[in-house]
Amino acid sequence: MAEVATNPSVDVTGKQEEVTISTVLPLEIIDKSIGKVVTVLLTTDKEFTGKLVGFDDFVNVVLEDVTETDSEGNTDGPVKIMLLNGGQIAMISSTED
Amino acid sequence: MLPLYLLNSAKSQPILVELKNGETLNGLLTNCDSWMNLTLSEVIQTSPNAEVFTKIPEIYIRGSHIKYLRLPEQTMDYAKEQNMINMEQRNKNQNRRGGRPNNNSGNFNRRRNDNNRGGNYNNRRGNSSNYHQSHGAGDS
Amino acid sequence: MSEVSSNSSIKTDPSTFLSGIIGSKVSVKLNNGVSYVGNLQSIDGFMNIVMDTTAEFIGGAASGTKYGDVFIRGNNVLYISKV
Amino acid sequence: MESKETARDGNQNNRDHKDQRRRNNGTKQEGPKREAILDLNKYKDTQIKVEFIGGRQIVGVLKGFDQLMNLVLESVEETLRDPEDPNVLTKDTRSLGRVVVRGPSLLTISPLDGSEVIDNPFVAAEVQA
Amino acid sequence: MLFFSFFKTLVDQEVTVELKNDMEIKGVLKSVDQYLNLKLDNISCTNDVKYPHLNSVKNLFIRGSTVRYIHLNPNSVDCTLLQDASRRGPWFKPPSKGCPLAHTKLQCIIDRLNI
Amino acid sequence: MSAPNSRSISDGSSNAEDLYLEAYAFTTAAALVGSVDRKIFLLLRDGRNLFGVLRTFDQFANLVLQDTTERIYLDAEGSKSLEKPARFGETYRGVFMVRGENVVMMGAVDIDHEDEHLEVLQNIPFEAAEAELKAIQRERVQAEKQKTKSLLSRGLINDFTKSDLY
Amino acid sequence: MADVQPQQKQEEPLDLIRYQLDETVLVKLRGAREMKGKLQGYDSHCNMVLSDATEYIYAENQDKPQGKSTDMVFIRGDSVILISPVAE
Repeated sequence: MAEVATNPSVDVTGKQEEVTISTVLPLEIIDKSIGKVVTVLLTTDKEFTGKLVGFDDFVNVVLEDVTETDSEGNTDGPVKIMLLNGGQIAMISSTED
Repeated sequence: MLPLYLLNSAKSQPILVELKNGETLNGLLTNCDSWMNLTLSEVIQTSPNAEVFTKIPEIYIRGSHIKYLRLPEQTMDYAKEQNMINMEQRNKNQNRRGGRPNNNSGNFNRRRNDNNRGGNYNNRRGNSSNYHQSHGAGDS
Repeated sequence: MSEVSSNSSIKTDPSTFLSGIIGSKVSVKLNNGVSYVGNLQSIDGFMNIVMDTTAEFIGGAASGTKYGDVFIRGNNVLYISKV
Repeated sequence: MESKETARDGNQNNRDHKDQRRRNNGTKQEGPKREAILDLNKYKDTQIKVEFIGGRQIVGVLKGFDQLMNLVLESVEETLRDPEDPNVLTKDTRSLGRVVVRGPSLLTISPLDGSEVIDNPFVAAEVQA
Repeated sequence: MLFFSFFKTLVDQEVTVELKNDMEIKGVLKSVDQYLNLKLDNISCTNDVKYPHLNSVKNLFIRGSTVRYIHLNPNSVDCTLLQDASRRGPWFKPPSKGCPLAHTKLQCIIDRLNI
Repeated sequence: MSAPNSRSISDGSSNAEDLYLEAYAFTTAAALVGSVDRKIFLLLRDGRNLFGVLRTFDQFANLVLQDTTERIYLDAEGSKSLEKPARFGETYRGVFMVRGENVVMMGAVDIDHEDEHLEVLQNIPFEAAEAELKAIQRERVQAEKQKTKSLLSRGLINDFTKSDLY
Repeated sequence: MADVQPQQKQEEPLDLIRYQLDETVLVKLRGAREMKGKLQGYDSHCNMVLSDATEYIYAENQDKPQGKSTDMVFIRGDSVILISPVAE
């Protein structure tokens, strides 16, 4: 499901061309973050921080030991393991690197 | 002349775009696609409460979050002329290829046949009304 | 799932997670912040959920409202977690 | 009644109509395109501003993208907003490091280079639609 | 698609549409499409007169997504038929974002009407 | 007891054209095509009232209006509600292309009666009307936010989104 | 959502509502509303038709909701939050 960078891939302009290593693929970055702690920021000013365990094509996300933070900053959790609906995800930031 | 064709003929014209959150963008339309995504150049972005103004060289806007566009007056006339020119073109090609006397009814029949193949709701209307669930309910 | 991944051992993608928690006690949090805790009976691609013996929790505290069986429409679901 | 009117106006602006046609290629009225209209390659390794539905706003260096307009940005700074009124941007920002941006939540993309806040340009000039 | 067929059988019946902003509009159902957009004839607003120009409007196109309820006349609904159709399933995915009418078909309607 | 079938197909007499339009009777396009080149009014989700000539549309009910006027209705001076219109302000807006999902309703305007309801109202400058409307809307958004919080504490969802002010 | 027959272990949620047809259900809706009535029809969007229904509208300040009855009502699916059978 995540393309390996060296395969020729269609870039946004629709032209088929050899993709140089420098253009990274977003889903591949998410795939590389599996097992790491990530922060998932929603479009509704909520945030979830936890270890990324898996995701699917719609980027629904499975997280472990998750703390939830809302816009005013108060937190909730931790929740052992959860499946977060991908519909409202704005960004996934991998804080560790 | 469909709205997106009209939008296409407004390229390089100054337009105003209001987004669903109330933000407005004034700029020259450089490109648009069939989802109404737009790229504008020489843009002035106005915040929803019209307090902050930002000058931006170019911007890409997602069509799904556009509320409306305001186009220059002459876009309508220009697009209609284009439409008429194309109609004349089509008629000329039609006659050169030994087209049917009344080209309108010609393609009209052809279309009706493919209509029936789709088993549309119309045929079913004859029998008693039913709230059938199956896929072939005529809604292609 | 991609074949190349350094830690494929602990990976659980959403569908594996869901099939693993069918029948167990779960908490479903809606977009507005209300949670429903009960036994998960079934779930589909829209995240529609059916649970039984369900209790409603608001701001972390039980609100006292209880339902036998409950169908929750998927578009309201923010997350579903195993209790 | 509509078509008569335009025929009469037609010859008045025939002149600019002709150069219109020269400028866009061919008389065939192409409909809206199917493929992407933004070449993100031109923004690679430059700083861009991204706005999201719901009002979040970030600035970062574009490192990667895909067909669905998911993006990869590095050294990302998010401009925080006033909790009371999410339309009002505060001055303070926070850094998020490397970020994957989800295409479906994306509202606008613009280059940071050449963007600047200005005074109300419409007060002087009459509002030109 | 079930309620699209259901509302087609209610054409020419009087209904009261309650919008999500609490406005109530009574009228005769003239047309419905697969998104459950409605077209009503000789409409009247049963509660507040928020938009005075509505009195000079005879037919109204209402977008399905702003509808909360549609109050129906019970004797115009065949409950057993509706229950059977609902029971039948199987659930078939809601129509994708694509247009129900092929582009060319719509274009030819509009060409013929010389818009 | 099936509902009376409203439209029986007269066999053979209706020509191909009627049969053709018949097949598309129940589409968004069919509901809109009748209003083309006619004066219509449009209510948008943000509460805007637009009056103009419908020129074209597509199957998503995206609409193009020409010679459009935007009109704001306000209650009597000083009143914060929008229930009993007493004043109105309008301005010329030209050509509008509105995305379908922002439309709440669209009506064919009866040209001879369209201004009757205005005779009773006081005409005020559009800019003043717009400023007053924006203030009323800001207040309403704050009140609804408060309502959302207090209903939420009882597990109820207040169905209010900031951009929906119709 | 009567007890699911053992052999169809993996029934979809939307199939399980089938058992509520012609039964009384409580529907919790956006806009601080609830509707109780007999389920006559539904589809995959949760559009529904209820008969002999009562709508309960909750206000900000009072605890007891205001009731409104309606003989036959179509409910649009996008307002639906939750559906639950009611032992009436």
